[in-house]
Amino acid sequence: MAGLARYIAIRALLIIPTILILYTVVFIILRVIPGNPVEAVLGTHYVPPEVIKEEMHRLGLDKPLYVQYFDYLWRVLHGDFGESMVVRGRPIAADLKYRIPATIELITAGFLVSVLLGIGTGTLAAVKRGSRLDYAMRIYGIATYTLFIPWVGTLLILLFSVHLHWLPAGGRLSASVSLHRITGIYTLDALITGNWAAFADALKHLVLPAFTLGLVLSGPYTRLVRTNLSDVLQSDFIRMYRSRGLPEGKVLRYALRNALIPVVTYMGLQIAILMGGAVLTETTFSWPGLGSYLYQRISMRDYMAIQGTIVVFAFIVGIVSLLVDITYALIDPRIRY
Amino acid sequence: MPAGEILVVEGLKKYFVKGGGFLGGPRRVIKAVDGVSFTLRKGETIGLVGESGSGKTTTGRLVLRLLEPDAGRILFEGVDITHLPESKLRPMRPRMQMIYQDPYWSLNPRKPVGEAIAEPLIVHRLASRSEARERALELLERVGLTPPEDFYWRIPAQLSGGQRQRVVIARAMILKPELLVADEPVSMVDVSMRAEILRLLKDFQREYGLAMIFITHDLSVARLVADRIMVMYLGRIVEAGPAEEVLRDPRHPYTAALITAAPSVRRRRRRRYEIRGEIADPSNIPPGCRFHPRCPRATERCSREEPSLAEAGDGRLVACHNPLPRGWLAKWLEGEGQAPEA
Amino acid sequence: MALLEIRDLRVYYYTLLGAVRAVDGVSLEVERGEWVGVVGESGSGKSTLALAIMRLVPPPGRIAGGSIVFDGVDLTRLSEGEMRRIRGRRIGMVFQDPMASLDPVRRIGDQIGDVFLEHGVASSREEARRLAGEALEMAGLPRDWVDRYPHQLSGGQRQRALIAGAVALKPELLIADEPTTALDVIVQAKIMDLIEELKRELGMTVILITHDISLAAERSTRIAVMYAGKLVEYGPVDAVVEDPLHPYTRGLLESAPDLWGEKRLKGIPGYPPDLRRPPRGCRFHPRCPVAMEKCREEEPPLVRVGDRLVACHRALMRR
Amino acid sequence: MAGESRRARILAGLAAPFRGPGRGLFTAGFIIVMVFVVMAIFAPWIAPYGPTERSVPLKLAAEPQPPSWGHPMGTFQLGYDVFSRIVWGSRVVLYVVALSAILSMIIGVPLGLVSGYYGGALDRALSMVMDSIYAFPGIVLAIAVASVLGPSPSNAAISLSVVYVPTFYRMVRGQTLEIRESLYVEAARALGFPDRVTLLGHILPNVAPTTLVVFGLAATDAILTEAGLAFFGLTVSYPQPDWGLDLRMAMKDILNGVWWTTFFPGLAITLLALGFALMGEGFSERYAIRTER
Amino acid sequence: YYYHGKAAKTTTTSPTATATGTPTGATSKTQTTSSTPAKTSTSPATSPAATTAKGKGVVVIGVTDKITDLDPANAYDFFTWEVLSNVMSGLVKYDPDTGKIVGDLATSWEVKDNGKVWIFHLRHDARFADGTPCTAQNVVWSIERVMRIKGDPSWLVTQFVQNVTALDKYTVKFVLKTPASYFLALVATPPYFPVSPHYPPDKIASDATWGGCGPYMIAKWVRDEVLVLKPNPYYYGPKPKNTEVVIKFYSSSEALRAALESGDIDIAWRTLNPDDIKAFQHMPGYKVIEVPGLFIRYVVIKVDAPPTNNKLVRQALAAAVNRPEIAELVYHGTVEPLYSLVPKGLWSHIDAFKKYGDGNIQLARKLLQEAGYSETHKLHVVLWYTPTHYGSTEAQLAAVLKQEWEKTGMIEVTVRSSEWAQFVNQLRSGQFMLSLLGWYPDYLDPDDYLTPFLMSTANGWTGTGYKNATVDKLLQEAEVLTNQTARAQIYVKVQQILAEDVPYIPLVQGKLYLVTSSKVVSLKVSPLMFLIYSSIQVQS
Ligand SMILES: Nc1ncnc2c1ncn2[C@@H]1O[C@H](COP(=O)(O)OP(=O)(O)OP(=O)(O)O)[C@@H](O)[C@H]1O
Ligand SMILES: Nc1ncnc2c1ncn2[C@@H]1O[C@H](COP(=O)(O)OP(=O)(O)OP(=O)(O)O)[C@@H](O)[C@H]1O
Ligand SMILES: [Mg+2]
Ligand SMILES: [Mg+2]
Repeated sequence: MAGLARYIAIRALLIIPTILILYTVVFIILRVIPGNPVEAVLGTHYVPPEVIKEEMHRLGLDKPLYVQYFDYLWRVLHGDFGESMVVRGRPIAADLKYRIPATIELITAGFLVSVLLGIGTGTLAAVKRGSRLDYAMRIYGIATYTLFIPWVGTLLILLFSVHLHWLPAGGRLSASVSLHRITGIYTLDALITGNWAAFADALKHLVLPAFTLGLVLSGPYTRLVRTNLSDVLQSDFIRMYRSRGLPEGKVLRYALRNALIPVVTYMGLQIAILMGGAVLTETTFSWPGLGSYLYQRISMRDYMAIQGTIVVFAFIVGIVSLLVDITYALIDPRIRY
Repeated sequence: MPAGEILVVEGLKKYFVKGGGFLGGPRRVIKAVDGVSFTLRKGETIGLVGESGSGKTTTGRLVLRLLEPDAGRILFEGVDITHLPESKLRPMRPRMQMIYQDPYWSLNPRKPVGEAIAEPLIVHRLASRSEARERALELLERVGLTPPEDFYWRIPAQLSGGQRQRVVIARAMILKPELLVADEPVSMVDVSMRAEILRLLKDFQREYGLAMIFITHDLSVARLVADRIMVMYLGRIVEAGPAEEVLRDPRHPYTAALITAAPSVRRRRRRRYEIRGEIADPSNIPPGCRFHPRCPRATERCSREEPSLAEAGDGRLVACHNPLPRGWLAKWLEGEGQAPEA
Repeated sequence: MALLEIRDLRVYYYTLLGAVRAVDGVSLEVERGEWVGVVGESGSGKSTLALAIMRLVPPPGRIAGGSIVFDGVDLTRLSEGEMRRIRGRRIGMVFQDPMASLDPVRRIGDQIGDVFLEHGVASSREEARRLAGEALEMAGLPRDWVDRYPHQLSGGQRQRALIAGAVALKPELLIADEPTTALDVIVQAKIMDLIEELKRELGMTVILITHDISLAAERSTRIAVMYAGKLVEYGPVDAVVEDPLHPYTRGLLESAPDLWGEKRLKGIPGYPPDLRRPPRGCRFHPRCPVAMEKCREEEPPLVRVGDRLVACHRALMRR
Repeated sequence: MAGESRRARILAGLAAPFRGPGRGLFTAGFIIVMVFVVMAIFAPWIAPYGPTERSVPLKLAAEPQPPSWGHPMGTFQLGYDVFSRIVWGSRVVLYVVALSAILSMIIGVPLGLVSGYYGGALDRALSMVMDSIYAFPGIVLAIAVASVLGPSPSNAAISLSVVYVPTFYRMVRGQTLEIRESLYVEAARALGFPDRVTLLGHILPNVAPTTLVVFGLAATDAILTEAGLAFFGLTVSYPQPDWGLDLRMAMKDILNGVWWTTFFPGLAITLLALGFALMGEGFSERYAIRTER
Repeated sequence: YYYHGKAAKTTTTSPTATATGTPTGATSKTQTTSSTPAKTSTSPATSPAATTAKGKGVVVIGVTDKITDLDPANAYDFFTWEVLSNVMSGLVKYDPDTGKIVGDLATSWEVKDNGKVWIFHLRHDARFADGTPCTAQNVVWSIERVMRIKGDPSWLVTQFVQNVTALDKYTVKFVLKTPASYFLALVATPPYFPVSPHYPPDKIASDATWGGCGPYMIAKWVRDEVLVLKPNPYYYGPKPKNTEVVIKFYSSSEALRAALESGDIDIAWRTLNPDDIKAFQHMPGYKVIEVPGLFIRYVVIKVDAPPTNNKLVRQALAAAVNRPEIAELVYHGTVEPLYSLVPKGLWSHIDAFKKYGDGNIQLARKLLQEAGYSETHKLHVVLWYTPTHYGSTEAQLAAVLKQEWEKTGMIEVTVRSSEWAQFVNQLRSGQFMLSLLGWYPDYLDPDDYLTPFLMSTANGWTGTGYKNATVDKLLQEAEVLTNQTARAQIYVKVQQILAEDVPYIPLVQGKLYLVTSSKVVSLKVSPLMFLIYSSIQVQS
């Protein structure tokens, strides 16, 4: 177990360079952006130039780039993401704190949907390998991946919100519903407080975005499970199980257990795609998460907000890949750490 | 260096380090080759025999400088090539060639086999493109892939295992090398095909005056081609000598075990010289004599002191504190008495 | 009555490019207590034959005809459920590659334990594990290795664990498909000893599949030689080895290097046929040194010659 | 003789994806992609209206008009013909995607080859950077870069290349590492071949099919990312036609039950992406190449 | 002397904003508020809004706007000002019924020194939400705080006010830098509002909820999610007609619309899509209320670089524009054509651009020919817009303009866009030949629609490069005049010059729309287009 602890510690350390690199890339990109954030905020209102200058000074934007680079880094290390340039005096950390749970709720739900759909379809395909069903599932695996999220989203809204009136077209919670915010993950908060009305409402809001995201991202799982499982089903040890008279159901269970190990690795890669998909999903469904926040702030040139969000994204990527590694190490006895 | 010696190897070592570092898990040092010395004369074939993991392939690759040795010396034609930089080594490479165990993966899967055979001539500017093609066609015919035009443009996937191995041989031979390391060239070839491959190798050897290190785990194959046999165990040579003598009169208990364990149609249900267990993990070599935990003749000394490869008369070398007495095997196989105790 | 009686068995793989006739009209009987060695080149259909007996031929393969009568019951007619009760309990099987034949993510004990639970011998996991420990011991491994994972074992040890699982319920028939090809000679000899010992102790019948005729010859009572999906010769080991009737058997014997045999090696020229389009007549005729006109035209039947079966026009003429 | 065979081999190589396993998928994808390519090339002849031409009387232009004989896919608000804009829009999409895929291939493949073959500090640094970028949501990165450069098709292509260079790099590097350890590369060394010959003659040809598969994957992905960029208005400025942008502009229509203004542009995006995906899939099946996605 | 009436003299009559159920397109000038039933209303039973259960007297308003900063020292956007106007009181305010500036905290005021000194007399019963009395000291402290913090809107104070002092507990005195005829309009803006003494004296408190002494206090504030207002128990004025105002924030107009349809909100305020507004007009159970707008849209033309430095070219562009078509195609009639920079309804407005007509291709072609262009030698122009800042219709506005100009057959238009931040930057540095902009006034006076655009020392931000000494002089004159009629004359003259020189092409004047469920029976909007929360009454 000490081995595992060491392994986790080292993996955790390895997140740092990843975050640093991304931060650097983003920093460079942002600083070559033409456009002055201060002017952008003031917009068409008349503002004397010295006010702009003063504001730039206050925000530290007149310092040399490398100073800004390290200044910000230093502050982030202390949990301070700086102040918004658009909303003066507003700490970015507060915005992030509000939005992170929304994104986490969405991507977790999307993730679950994609994994369940993927494992289901992939298993079907592998078990019925070569059949028409297998072919259909293969097409499913390819085609879902090529769906454009806003398109799927609008079609679902058209069907379930506009025509059937079953589900809301956007947002996270109805105004009529009150919910005590604890974690910010509404379904969870509702459960914690035993607020069933809010739970149902939050879930209703979650269904379409999560399904959209999950459907689109389930394809790779389908394909992965299909190939892995049919490999495993052809492997010698499966024959060994069969030769000992084990029923097919049990054999399939053991096979899945082997086939899903590589799928776990993929989950780590998936996080990037999941978050990318979340940006589009959030926009389509007016979901107040990090993705839509980032997009908004990019157009406002709110450097601090963009930097902060990217660092958080990088953290999420890092933490998820760490979790995946740990899961992997735990479920595969062959891994030595 | 005495005339006629093409290769002299002294105290060769190669340790692989696995793991350690950042995420690698526990650090393990695999002593794949752990002090190997031998000489090879021109036109001679040495059979290098041993169990899986004993370091045969590693030795072969070291000798051709496809791996960097950690210790020891390699003299090729009197030239010390142990630390020769690759640029200096490259012109010498055509003179020493290697044939691999797996004929599929030693051929570029996308290159037509004829091109693969011709390529060395072209790269080393030993022939023009068209001359090289001519030579390649000749060699294809020579190794029995007829009609050669038919085979020239095939890719390896379109050939059977035996045919591929012929291509590999042809490619090595087009450069007329002086030294050949053949790493289990027939172990992945179907039984019925083996004779043909071995015959080809021997023919080329005779023709070019090749010296050859023939690596195999199968003593009965070694017997067919080798003038001398060296038995390797866990990175060391434990016994060496003229082929027939080593096989008929093994002095090291390990050699005896190998010989008596080989199945034979001629001698069915023969007696077996039994040893314990399986070969150790090369990252965890036992102290003293590395064979002692499995040895029926081991004494207390064996667990302390590593025996060195010493002369045992008649050009025989044995690394054992208690070698088996001379000429015991024949009698023992006839069922006379117990295996001699230490 | 023979323990196993195979009649005119045909197993085809129905691929997109045509049916591969991997086993094409094989008849063979195995008496109780025998040790039958099945030899042949790669691709001659040995494994397919073994899998057919277990009714485990993978798709697109199918048993296309013939019967497999085991202890008076035609296995080809059993339901899947009935067949399952025979697998592992009355017929055990050991596979070629011990590295791949164990589930890498489950403990050895659990994998062996399955067989006890499945056939109702053990009623709890604990009991199954205890019995698995005993099985391991029987195969020469420590009892407490039930907790180990396959990757913690060496090749020979894994093969022992596999054998332990295969014989755990003391089956009447053990089919071993090249159990030692991946192992070194010394370990190979020990595994063979183990199978022999178990055979004696449990009164099993053994079918050993190998491409190494020396290995087959060593302990078998009878040898079956396969070529291109056909049984070409079958008979007592001494007779077959000393006086092979079929030219292919002779070729195999002469191309096997033998530490104690001649220091000369012969091969069999040519390559085995494509089993989708086997040659007309005798399948061996393109490679046969003594082929006659008739061999090109007419497929030789498998004929009993003394205590042997052989499928060769030339051999029949000789008698 | 040899020359002829070589030509035959090249032809056979080109025809290879249409034969053997995966040919059905490949051919289907190929047809889909070709349909769009033809559409882009012959847009002026195929599209009944110009991309910004009011195709209905003024009084109908204020509202999207449902599909009809004259307008098989209906019209957008302002009276633009949906079908025509899809036809014209294919030009932008294909231009951006082709340019970005080629750019990222040109940069990613050589870097991956050299990095994987020589290893060392450069390799470690480069992999670290590439892996970090790869682990980051592509569309977010593309949005960031594209909004720096401003909306234009070429800029969108550059932004997409930033995202896909790591994809090519990683795949090629991984393959190179694997092939470098393979016996036939050692064999090349044993034969005394210089690095150049090994790299270009032995490693590159074996990496090439993978590169093509990655190309298919990256193109698929790039189409979707391009649509995403267009969706956020980062490829062209409206009223220039681009599918993603049209979809975005029409999203407000759905609440009024107007489906055709979003449905058809979205369908075009998905179909074209599907075309490339099928080609990639067919190709990878043909050459038995496994991919991460 | 210090009468309410005095105020009337120095300030404006403004377009009166009222709530009416309006038939499509028709601007109603009715002064009546509220209770006019929507023309299309139906029984509440079919309204989805009726299905949600809320507390009695609770009003839920949905917006896509954001509250940037609850601190008036830094807030500088429409919606935040609206909220601040409802939770705080200023010295004066606009009367929603008459549109005139009337006293609020101040009961009366005097102007001295030719408009350089202003003295306000405060009422004695004003209190903050926690019961603390609101005195002259609070007023002075708050305004000085704004001047000290130098937040975004602080120039509205610092540009004009020399100093501010409390003469006694209930008297405040301003000394201005120069006389400003429209000072009362300035005093009605949030930077002049007294804030609770809890605010930090020299720091912005973006999420502060202490508020001021207006009709409401902030009960709950979750950024980007919800703002809940409860009546200020100490408010001196009439009690609000509701017991609670909940403001919900939506990220898109689609979501806002959906929220109204599902009954999540009672009122959808800024900003629904024109399509949605149109849809609601036909939907039973909803009322669409039109608010005449102060918001104007126009094209900025760069006059100091070719080809648009040619007046003929500019006039041609102005002539080709078809405003009714734009209003219909792009905005579905939710805006009105605008023929001047001064919006219709504000005093001194004239339809200066009417002389070019609408979509006057003939004239445009003639002017272009005069300028030397032809069908073969086309005028190439680039039109810039910004895609999100003015809503998603902006791209369509650009598209329609392109169409209209190209209709002349002698113009080729390239449309380009860039994100707001960059747009503003490029705009200021004069990089755009033609660009689309909008303007919302800081204070309600024609001056705020002309000086920032035409005064050469003040119009740098538009990048037009327009400079006309006559205009500069006229505008300066008007600023210090206190006689409205005299000022109006000057502004008319300026508008005529504007139409002649065409540095801008006015396009449309925004109307704002409120869509409410039929449960909402009355509401009022102030002349600044702020929704007056206390006027909203709902039926349960
Ligand atoms: N490149 C390498 N990196 C790490 N370990 C290696 C490497 N090559 C060989 N080894 C290890 O060195 C030991 C000797 O390997 P080698 O291949 O030389 O044995 P061998 O005698 O050829 O065995 P075989 O009969 O299986 O081919 C083995 O334990 C092997 O795992
Ligand atoms: N799943 C399959 N699909 C198609 N053909 C198959 C399949 N499995 C085996 N075959 C073919 O059937 C023939 C017999 O195969 P089988 O594995 O039984 O031979 P074998 O004698 O066991 O060979 P080896 O010594 O290589 O194990 C071969 O030609 C093989 O190519
Ligand atoms: Mg080896
Ligand atoms: Mg087999």
